Amino acid sequence: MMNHLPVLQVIIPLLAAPLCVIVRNGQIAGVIAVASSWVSLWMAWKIFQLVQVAGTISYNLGGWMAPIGIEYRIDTLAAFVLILVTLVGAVVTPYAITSVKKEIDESKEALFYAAFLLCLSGLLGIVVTGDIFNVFVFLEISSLSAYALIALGKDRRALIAAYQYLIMGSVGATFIVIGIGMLYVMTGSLNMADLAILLPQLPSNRIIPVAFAFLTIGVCLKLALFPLHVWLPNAYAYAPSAVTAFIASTATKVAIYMLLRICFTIFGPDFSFVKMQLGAILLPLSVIAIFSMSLVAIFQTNVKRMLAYSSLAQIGYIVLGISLFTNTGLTAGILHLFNHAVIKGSLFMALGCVMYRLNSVDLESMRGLGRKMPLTMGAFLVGGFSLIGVPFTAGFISKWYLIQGALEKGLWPVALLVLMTSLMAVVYIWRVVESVYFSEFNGSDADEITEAPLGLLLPTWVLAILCLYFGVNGTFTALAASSAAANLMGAGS
Amino acid sequence: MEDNVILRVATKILTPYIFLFALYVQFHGDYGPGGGFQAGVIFAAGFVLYALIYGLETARRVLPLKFAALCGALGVLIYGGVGITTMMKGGEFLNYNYLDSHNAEHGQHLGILLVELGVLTTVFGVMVVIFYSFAGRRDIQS
Amino acid sequence: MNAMGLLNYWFVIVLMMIGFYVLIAQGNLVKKIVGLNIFQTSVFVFYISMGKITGATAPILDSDWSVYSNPLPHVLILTAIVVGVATSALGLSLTVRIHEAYGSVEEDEINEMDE
Amino acid sequence: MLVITALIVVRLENLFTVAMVTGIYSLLSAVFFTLMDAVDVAFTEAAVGAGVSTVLMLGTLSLVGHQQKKRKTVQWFPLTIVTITGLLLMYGTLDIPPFGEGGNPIHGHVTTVHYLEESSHETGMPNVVTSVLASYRGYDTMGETTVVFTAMVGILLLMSGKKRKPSGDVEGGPSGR
Repeated sequence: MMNHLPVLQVIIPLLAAPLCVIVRNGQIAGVIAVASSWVSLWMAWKIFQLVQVAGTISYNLGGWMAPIGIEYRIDTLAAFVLILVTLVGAVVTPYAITSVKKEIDESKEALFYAAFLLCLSGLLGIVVTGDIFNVFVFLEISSLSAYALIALGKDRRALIAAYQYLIMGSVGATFIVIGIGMLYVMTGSLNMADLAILLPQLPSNRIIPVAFAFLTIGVCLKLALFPLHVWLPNAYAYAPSAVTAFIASTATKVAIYMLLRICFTIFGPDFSFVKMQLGAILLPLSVIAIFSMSLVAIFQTNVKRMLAYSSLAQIGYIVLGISLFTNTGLTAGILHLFNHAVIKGSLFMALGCVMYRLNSVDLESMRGLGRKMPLTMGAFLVGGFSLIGVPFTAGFISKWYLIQGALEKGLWPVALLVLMTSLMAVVYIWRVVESVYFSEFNGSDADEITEAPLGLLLPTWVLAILCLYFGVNGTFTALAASSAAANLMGAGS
Repeated sequence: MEDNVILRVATKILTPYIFLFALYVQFHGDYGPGGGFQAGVIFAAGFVLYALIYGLETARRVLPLKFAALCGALGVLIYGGVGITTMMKGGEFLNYNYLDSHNAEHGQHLGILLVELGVLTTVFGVMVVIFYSFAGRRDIQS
Repeated sequence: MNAMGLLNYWFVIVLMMIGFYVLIAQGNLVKKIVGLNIFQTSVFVFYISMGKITGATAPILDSDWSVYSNPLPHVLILTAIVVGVATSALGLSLTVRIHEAYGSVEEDEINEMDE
Repeated sequence: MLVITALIVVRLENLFTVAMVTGIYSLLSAVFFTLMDAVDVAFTEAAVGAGVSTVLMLGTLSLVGHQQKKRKTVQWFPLTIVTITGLLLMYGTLDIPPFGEGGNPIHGHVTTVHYLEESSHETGMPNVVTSVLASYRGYDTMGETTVVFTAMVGILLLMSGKKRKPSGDVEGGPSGR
């Protein structure tokens, strides 16, 4: 069974989804969802260990050899992202059981879990596959389920947000298809490893750079890099809590993973960064993203929206790390990809607890909540500190690497900017802290507001503790990230 | 439309042929154009025609929404089930060669047949669900 | 032949861009989906064009023929068509829900309502 | 022909007509696919693009109304983006392998050769498209089936159940679900 792990990783949540539809009972579907996401996490861990020992694993679907059939290919980076996605999935599904009861019609619970599992398996499918068209198929599985999940938010603006996301996402996907088509017409291959061999052999031409442009733009739409980010804040702000927590910490991260795959594995670092000067484009964009989005976040009154803008800034950090195009920068990017997912997951889950009790996450209505829901807000505080990058939290480590990477390249203004925007993060997190801890509760139903139920608190704290754990003991993540980075950098040479 | 005798009779005559054609498309896919997806769409089209002429309520009695949704889920399970079976028999996921231990080509045939059946089931179920959802929405709105 | 072939691709690109324009410029939510359909269909045409070999026949093996057009783009596009229709179905159902919630499917009117 | 139909779609404001013209557009592209030897694709496009999509579109329009609001005819910002994208694509196609020639890289790659030469005895099917679809790239097709299933789950989530009215009135029709 062990040699089937790569495919089981995707197939188990994928087949659990129709099971959820068939049982039609919300409770049983919830159990199925939790079970399959935990099994996925376990498998991701096994795969990670296997990759550490045996190097890149390859699995031929249908038994057809690589360029003829579809291949699954897992290297260190893929295994690392697998752990991330399944970890968040495994924490969010139990959380969803409690949170969904409040936010979603009972008759739709089973369908909700089905969509959730489909989203999970779609994301996992993107990560493990070594076939570029297969990426598109699984991208659509995860996106379609994400659109539906976002539209389930209580606010009617959730519908608009989902629609916008659908349009932008489909444009992105179609751009990716155009890019794939151009690669295919020049080489005749869809297999990433095969493409990586064939592309450098081609005589210099005008079509491959265009293909590169389309693929990158398409992926950047998905990962919401400035200025292609307009769909993200509303989608995060109005989606149901469990969905925000899951999508915010995984969907954009998997898109970044796709960017890495395209730039490093398919085109090779020499082409992407030396010939196309991708770094020179991404660097200013990410710097603008970090600065402007942090600024916008400061002025938000809806905390979910605030964190959504902060996510955009954080995506900026990750892309900044990648655009530095050094081992340290890339390590920082991958590390922050992981850490930010954990951080944002815990923050959004804490907000979900607030939502559960208050039905609102406005700064105004959260006044004095620190005394009413100490544990929830404690988790929020841990996540917030980590987001700022306070020492001994996960955020500190990745920012440390990032600054190091920038200094290595002699880009001290960039390093300074990272420090400065961290101060901006202090400002917006402080606004929440001020409202929560330093003002009086002013709701009319003051007595009814109590601590969130254990079913929500426990998963939230799991991620919050991980924020601290990876901050104190960062060897696991840092080693994985740096070996993944070294792997990518070495891929082309 | 429900009172028009000509339409009703014509539908009654046509529907079986549409289903038959769908089956032809399904099984002839090995030799000519066609396959599970197209067959599923045609199947669903035949059913939608029936529903249009005989009314949504009648159609729902013949094929409840729940059942259509079940079809949609079942097809994916059939597809995945074939994959799991090949895995149990010692091959890779979806390696049909292992379906028939003596003759790989037969295995391929069987596998493709089953897989196309899965596609047919899902597509049929999904199309009917979509039709019900859109058509049923009007009752809710008015 | 080359000029003709290039012209073929350029027509496809014009089509794509018409669809793309409808998709991003129109304010009507239904029409955006129409634009998406046209955009995607044109991409399909692009794929199919590159699989064609002049004088070849459809890739259904037969003893009378020896040259077949490339089957792989066909397979990819079959998948993409299905994905496309799934996307537009979901988009349209979202549109219906938006209409129920706002009473309009015009983007600017909806944005005004939420201000 | 395709270009003309597409342009009509842009100009028209009655959405019913737009839906029908889009159907025609799909049919025309199906004809084009047949000319390009892609019979399977043509079949699907005719069934899906012209059939399912049009019906879906009409179903939606009957729910949301069919008259588009009049507005400014040309919007410059999107037009600029579209023009740039289009020019980029055209620039790319300058080096595209010539149309219709058998010596192009995609026809010579090992995958295509394998599909055309080996599939008849590996899978025993004359229709190469079917054997590639269901066997060589069967996993993609499974993904495709899942996409359709996902759309169903999404539509059921969105469209089943009672209409949510702003006033809090939850009474729906007799056949709410």
